[in-house]
Amino acid sequence: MKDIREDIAWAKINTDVLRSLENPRKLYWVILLIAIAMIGVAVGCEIYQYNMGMGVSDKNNSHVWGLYIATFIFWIGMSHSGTLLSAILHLMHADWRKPIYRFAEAMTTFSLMTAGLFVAVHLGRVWQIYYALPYPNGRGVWPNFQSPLLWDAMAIFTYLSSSILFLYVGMIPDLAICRDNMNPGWRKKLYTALSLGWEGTDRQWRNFRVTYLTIACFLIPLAVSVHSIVASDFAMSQQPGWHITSFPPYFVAGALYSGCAAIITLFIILRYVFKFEEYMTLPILKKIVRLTFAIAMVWTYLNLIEYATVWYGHDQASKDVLIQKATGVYAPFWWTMNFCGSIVPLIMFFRRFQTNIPVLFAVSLLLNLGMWLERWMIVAPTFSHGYYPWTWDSDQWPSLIQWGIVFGSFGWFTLLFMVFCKVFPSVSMYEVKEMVYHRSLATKKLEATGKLAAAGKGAH
Amino acid sequence: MSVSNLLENWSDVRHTHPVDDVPHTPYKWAMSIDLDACSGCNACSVACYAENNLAVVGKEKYEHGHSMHWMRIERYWDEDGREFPDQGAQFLPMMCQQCEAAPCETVCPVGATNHTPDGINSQIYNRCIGSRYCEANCPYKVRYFNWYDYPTTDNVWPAEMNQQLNPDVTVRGKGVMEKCTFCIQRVTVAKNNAKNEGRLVHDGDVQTACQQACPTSAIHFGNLVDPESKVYKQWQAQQVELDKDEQTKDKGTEEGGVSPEGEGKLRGYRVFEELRPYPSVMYLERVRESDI
Amino acid sequence: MHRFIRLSVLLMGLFAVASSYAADAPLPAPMTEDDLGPAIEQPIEFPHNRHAGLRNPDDPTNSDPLKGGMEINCMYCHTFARRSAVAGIPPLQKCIGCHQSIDTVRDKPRIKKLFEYWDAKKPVPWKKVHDLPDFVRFNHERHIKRFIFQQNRPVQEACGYCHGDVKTMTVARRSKLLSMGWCVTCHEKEHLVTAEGGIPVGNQAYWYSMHKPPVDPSGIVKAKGPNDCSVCHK
Amino acid sequence: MNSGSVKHLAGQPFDRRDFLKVLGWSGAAVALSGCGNGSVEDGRETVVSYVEATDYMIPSISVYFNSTCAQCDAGCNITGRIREGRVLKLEGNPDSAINRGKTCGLGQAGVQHHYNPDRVREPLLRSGNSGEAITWEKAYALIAEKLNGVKGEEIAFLSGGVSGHLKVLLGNYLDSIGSKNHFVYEAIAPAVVRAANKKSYGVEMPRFNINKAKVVLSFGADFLGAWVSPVHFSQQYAQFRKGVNGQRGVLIQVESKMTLTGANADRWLVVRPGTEGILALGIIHALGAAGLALSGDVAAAVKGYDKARVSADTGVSVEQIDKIAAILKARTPSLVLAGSAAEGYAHGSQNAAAINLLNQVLGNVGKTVEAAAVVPFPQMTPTTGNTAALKTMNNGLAAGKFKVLFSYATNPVFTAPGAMKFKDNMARAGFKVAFAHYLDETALQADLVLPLDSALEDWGTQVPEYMAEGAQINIQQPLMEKLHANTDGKGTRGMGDILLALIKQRRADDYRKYDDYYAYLRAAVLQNKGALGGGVADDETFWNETLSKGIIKLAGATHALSGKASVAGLSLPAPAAIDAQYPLQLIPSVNASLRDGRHTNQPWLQESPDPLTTIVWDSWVEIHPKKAAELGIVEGDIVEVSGKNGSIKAQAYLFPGIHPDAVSIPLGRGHEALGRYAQGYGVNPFQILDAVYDKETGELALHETRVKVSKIGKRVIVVKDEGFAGGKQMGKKIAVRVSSDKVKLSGEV
Amino acid sequence: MSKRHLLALFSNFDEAEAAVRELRGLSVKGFNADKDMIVKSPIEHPEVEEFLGDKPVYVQWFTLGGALAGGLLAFFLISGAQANFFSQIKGGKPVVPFPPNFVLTYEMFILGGVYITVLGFLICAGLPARRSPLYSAKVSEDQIGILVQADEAASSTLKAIFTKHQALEIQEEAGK
Repeated sequence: MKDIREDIAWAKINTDVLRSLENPRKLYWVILLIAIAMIGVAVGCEIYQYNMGMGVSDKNNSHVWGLYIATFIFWIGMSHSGTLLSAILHLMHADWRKPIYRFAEAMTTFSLMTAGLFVAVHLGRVWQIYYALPYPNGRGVWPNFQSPLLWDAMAIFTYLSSSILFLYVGMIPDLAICRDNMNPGWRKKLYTALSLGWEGTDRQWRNFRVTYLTIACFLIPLAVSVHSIVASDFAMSQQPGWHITSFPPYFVAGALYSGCAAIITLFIILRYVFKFEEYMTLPILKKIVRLTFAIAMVWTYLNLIEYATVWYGHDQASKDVLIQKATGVYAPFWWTMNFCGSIVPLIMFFRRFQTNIPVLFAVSLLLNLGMWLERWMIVAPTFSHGYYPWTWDSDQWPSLIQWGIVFGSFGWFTLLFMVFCKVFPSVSMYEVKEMVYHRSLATKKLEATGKLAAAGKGAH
Repeated sequence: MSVSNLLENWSDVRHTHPVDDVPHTPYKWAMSIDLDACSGCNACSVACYAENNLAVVGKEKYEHGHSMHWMRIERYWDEDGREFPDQGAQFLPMMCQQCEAAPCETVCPVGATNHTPDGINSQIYNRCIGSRYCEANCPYKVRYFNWYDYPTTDNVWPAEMNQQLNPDVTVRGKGVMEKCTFCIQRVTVAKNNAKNEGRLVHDGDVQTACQQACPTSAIHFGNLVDPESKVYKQWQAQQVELDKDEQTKDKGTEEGGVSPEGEGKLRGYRVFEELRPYPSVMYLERVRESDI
Repeated sequence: MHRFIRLSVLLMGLFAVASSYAADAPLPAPMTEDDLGPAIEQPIEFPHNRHAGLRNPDDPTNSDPLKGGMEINCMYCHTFARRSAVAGIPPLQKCIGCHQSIDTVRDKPRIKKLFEYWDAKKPVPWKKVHDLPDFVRFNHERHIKRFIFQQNRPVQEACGYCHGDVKTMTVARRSKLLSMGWCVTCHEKEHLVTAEGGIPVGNQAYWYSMHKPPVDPSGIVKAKGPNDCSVCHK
Repeated sequence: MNSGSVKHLAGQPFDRRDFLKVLGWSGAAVALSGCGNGSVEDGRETVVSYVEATDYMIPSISVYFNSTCAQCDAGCNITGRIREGRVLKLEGNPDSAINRGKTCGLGQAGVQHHYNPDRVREPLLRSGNSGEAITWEKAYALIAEKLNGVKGEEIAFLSGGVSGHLKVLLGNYLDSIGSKNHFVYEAIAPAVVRAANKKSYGVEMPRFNINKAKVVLSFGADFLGAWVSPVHFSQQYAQFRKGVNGQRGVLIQVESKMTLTGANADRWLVVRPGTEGILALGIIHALGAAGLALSGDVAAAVKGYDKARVSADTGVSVEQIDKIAAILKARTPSLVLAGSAAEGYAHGSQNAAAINLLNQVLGNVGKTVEAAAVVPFPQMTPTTGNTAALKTMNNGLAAGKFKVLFSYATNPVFTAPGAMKFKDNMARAGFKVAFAHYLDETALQADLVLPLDSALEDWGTQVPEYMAEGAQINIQQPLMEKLHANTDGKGTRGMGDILLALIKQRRADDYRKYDDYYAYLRAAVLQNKGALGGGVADDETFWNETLSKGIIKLAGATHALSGKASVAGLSLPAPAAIDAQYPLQLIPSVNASLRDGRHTNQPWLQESPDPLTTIVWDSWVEIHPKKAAELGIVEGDIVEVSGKNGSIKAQAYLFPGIHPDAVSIPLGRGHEALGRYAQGYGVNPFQILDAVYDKETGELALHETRVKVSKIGKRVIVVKDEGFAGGKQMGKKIAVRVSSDKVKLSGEV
Repeated sequence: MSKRHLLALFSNFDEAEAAVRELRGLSVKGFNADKDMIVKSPIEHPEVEEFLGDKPVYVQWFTLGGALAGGLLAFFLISGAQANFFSQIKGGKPVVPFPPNFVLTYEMFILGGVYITVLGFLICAGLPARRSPLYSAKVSEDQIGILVQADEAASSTLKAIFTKHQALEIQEEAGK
């Protein structure tokens, strides 16, 4: 079975994708409404927290971080799959990525935006957040460049703006298509402005290709650095359970993992909501699933390595944290995390489940749950079992305020994502055309060698 | 011009503290606490509340771990499972250890906590944005966060009680991290007075609130680079060196250490020395009579 | 091709220069008229120019008090400044002490008002002109000790660093920025390190900053002001 | 910042008495805006200024004045830090022989007593169930009216311990109204020990030189916590630990429930409750067996107390008794202390006598037990008292003997054993006047509540009961202007001023020359200038010096100690058999901060963790883990502790430092009144105490209540500082202990 | 002499290629294939460039410059800021510590690279561009467009070539 129908007409690609900007299924609106309701919850919680102080999130003096930081890492991690699909696979000429990379890249952007919110939500004095920005100011002081949090901010800013640029640059030809096909109205004006007068001239394409490739090249080390820096928030600290050298690769693997799982989820949703069955085909899904499975195994390996190094190391404090994870109050979550992260993906090993949409949907959600728990299990147990026994505290349980904001962040992400998909083509039209073109060309060559018949360079 | 500044002071900006050289001159504030004298009576802790405008958070918030005691008295029992603790309890006053290489300092995104030239880990409340990374990275967990707005909304200082507040210490609003400062407001006054008189601060010019209150005089505070100071003498006598992560005396005898067994074991130690924060507080081990 | 290389080199140079400038402690914008503090309505419009202003050059004996000032030392009235971190405001007694015996101006409305307060034994509710946030602790005593008593700078110059040219004002008005960056620009300058009598004391230079102070061949040590955050913020 | 009302200062001749007023800026409010950005706008805030100033009135510069801590009776001398007319902090006065510049947590919290928002601010007259604010004039008139026609013996004056000129004045007042009924009641006082000391040594409170002793054997004397003069003893303890020539003092603590002192002991010995005396005699027996020469009658008296029997009675092992005897014999001088754990039984006097006997046998009297200096003014020495006095008065009240009742500095409604039914009996008095700082439980029962100045705004003198070195009279002087001075005849007043006003109702002529208590005090001190060490100094100088020092140190003669061991009347009952219905002994424990509960409304003390359990803001029931396991109790279980006189419910805390047959509940909490920080926190174990009295002195036997403990099926989280690890170091090197033979203390600085 | 634009649309790359090749070989006065011919296509098509001849791309130089400038900016800004007067010791580390500065330099290296690359792209590709005089939405759909400008005299020749190569449609700029 082929990744995509090769005889699909280019004009049909245009109409199919452009249709997604106009009339999605009703489910789209349902999702949108739910998302807005979820944001409402989070906004309410945040307003309350802002007015009362961080205390309402029910952290305490030895346990100063909670779900906010865990969820922050989760969203940062989520963003990595976009880069994986759009940049890494682009460089590797895996053209099956073409129908799906656009939404993955959008996911990158929006999950980064969501993650950024958590930085703010988590601050005790969010109204002073500008203290952390490096700009010349009337106080004559700079932020502390030694702090991994600042690296974080820098990395996320770089990543977010680069991703947006990458997304945007890659979308310019498609925006031109939208411009050409839209009825006059605000959208047409928007597309006209955004497409920058793109006409697909040879000069534009030539520079476009180099630019696109260059940014892709930059994005890969950037993505790796972003999550290693997030890992540094922990690995650079001195706390048992955090100060682990394998954290950066472990975090990157976890990031790719949760991102891939999220791509499967969104793939399934988009495919249905926007009627993209023609482009988001099951063979492509299968490829993603296989990729996810591979990453799951990498993650499992790194996870076990982390346990093993702690277990065989001399650091009793770290070991105690590990034991506490497995046997203490966090044990249910820790075991669920391991189950979801390492056992559940085994389902994807079986071919018949690789294209089974309901199963994959469930699996992808479980994987995401596992990955979210992973982040929580990195953050919390160290606090309740750190170096200093006097301050050990097992009663720390996140308050509803924390849960509410975490919950709402999913709504925020969904809202951004769904609005994006409605406003911008979530399938890259020109690249699908390229894919169809090259595939059909290859097929023809194959046929030609078979039939020894000369053929032209392809029709549409 | 900053680049020339950078190049001119290159060797200065590349110093590693405290291991490269004498860490601070002419002041390095340090403490020593004799656990054998400490009776665990909590006077130091209350004195700290009085001196540093600490918020009383009340029962409910205390339950949630929001207490603000910069100095807490920890009580440890034997761990050998005896029926009765017949050699008593072990009390340990624990406050900010004013580490020379403080794990909290590097991680603050805004630089609200820095090392002062005289060796105190300063906390600048008005700079703090409340990321709480410092506390996350503190091995001693001695930093306290203002989870609520105690000065105003929580009615911690009702109308008359606020008159007790020490005007030399800023009242902290919500979202700010705070901790023991070695009573830096007192240190500053002593330093200013000394400067006005063209001299250095003498031992005894400045006492921390806890030291001043301590009924058993278990706490000593002073200038570690002043050979006349009690603290310096105590550190010397106990062979505890600021810039070591393992004291020579604790090594085996063949490496020049004092034998850990037998008479003459020195009592000085620092908590979590091996984590290399180079804490400025030396504790003296508690002694228990062997003949009874 | 070459123009692109040139362009790149140019850009790099630009960035390097820009960055090193930016990294310097930022100089606050030069004082403009708008940066002046607001004109403040005080209970009594105290004429600083009459008290501290320069004498009328045409009349060295100052026989006509309506012209020129009296060149009264700032610290004659603001006595707390040299003894305390807080300058405070002179007690009413101080004003009365002189004005009791100055009959010529006794009937002026401002002086009448002054005596009204005195008779009622009520302090004058002066308004703060140079207000700093509550978390900033500026130490008047140290600055005065250093610049006036150790380095023998003229009083009005030393006070004027922060308070501006008060002798030309009637009601004092803030004329300096008084932001942290503004304070820092001064602390960044290298000032003579002196103790009483102008002699450097030991390694006193280290009292102020982590940087080793440069010593010029004649042995004069100059060091920057304290750069320790906790000096002002506690 | 410093905005607010400004005190005008002009036109007053300055003397020391007015220094507070001159400090000015009284009540200047402080900004709470803290470290937020705040408003920094020129011309928004008013600068606080003086009308007139004196030399030392420099804004931001603190001044320090000496006074005396009134938080307990130990009489520590304090120095108050005063800035802009507000007292900010109390420190110890370094010149004091008692506390040598040190303070305890309780003393530190003195400012919170002063600034407490729940202080009574105006005289209150009962009208129905509420109080109506009246003027002082009216209040005085009312008292005069109520006393009119009432016979002297129908007036009772109940107070806490009083001393100094206030005692003199009070005596004179009672004299003027013809009453001899002055009852002194301190709920927690070493009354039995005082009596036993009087018998054994000839004085009630000798000096204990802990610092000179090489071994201290303490039978439940919590001298580091709440016993007699803890700050003084703590300093002695520190010296004792450093030792002479590096020989570190050894502390052995014998008690049934671990006190703070027990927690610091080299050996903490748990004994069956009430058998302290038996152990003391057992040790004497063992000493004799070890070769210490015992006088004949002593030997005879301890004859029956061989190790085996003593061990069986007390639960202390034979080896331990031997070891104690050996160390006591080897290291002299030693010091044996009888504390509250020993005295709290029906045979408390016997226990204390046996313990004192041990001191005598060891020859410590005259070495570590010395006669204390006495103030040469017997009329000023402290009057002490305990429950016996309260009992007498209570009986009188019950019999309807008293028509007018005054109550000052004591809170019997809260602290009297429930079995006394004091509250009900108090209602029988026709007119009840309470002099109070807070509306405490007793004040709530009064008909007239007269608000008192805090100790930081009142004048006074005080003579400590326990004299550290030489005799001293402590001066108490205001550290700032009255917080609640009210111009319209309300506001708070000093106790001395009130007494003076009252006495003027009777003896106007004698007291006309004293405008107020200050004048009285000044005159009284100056009158005895010579005796007080004034020498030839003129009055003004001497007075100012006295105030500036805050202490009048006197050479003071000492009573002679009678060092002879006497065993007359010494007989100890065998340990009581376990009561099947109430199998556990209730030990009400005295917390160093909260004591009898008068300080519970000071939030620093509420939030300052109990040193041993680290519990805050609540009461708890200490149970030994073994017993708890037997009863199926875990930490946080709400348990009902019930005895013959009622029951209370509190959270259980599993505590290894208690005898398995005992439970302990701290005193001081469980207020129904007193203020926002006290009300509704914890339970009051005074309520369920059995009315058992010491056979000799008639004082309440505090530890003689027997209870049973049962779960009620509710569980709470115990609010405490101790974390999840429960006081374990988990193998980490945090609080380290070393055996004394491993260290050489003489090498230390 | 005025020039006129012609846009020819092809449905097939082969035909378009043939047309281009012919145009390049053409030597007509008033038409220079290197300058006056623009090929528009709906997809990125590297082969087109081959037959359009060697046309260099300079975006990578922007990239290099941007990346280096970003890195330098970061390092100097950060080190300079750390070493200036308000240098504070933190955690016992040197005032100018290398590892964190390298991390930030790395990030700024990428940031500068990406930003300047995009800038370079816009400059090199001439974007934002004004719309060319002749445009067909078909070009963004599925057809190849060849836009030429030539003297009116040459236009008929060109038209003939387009027709020869089976142009689907030939648009002509409105005559003047």
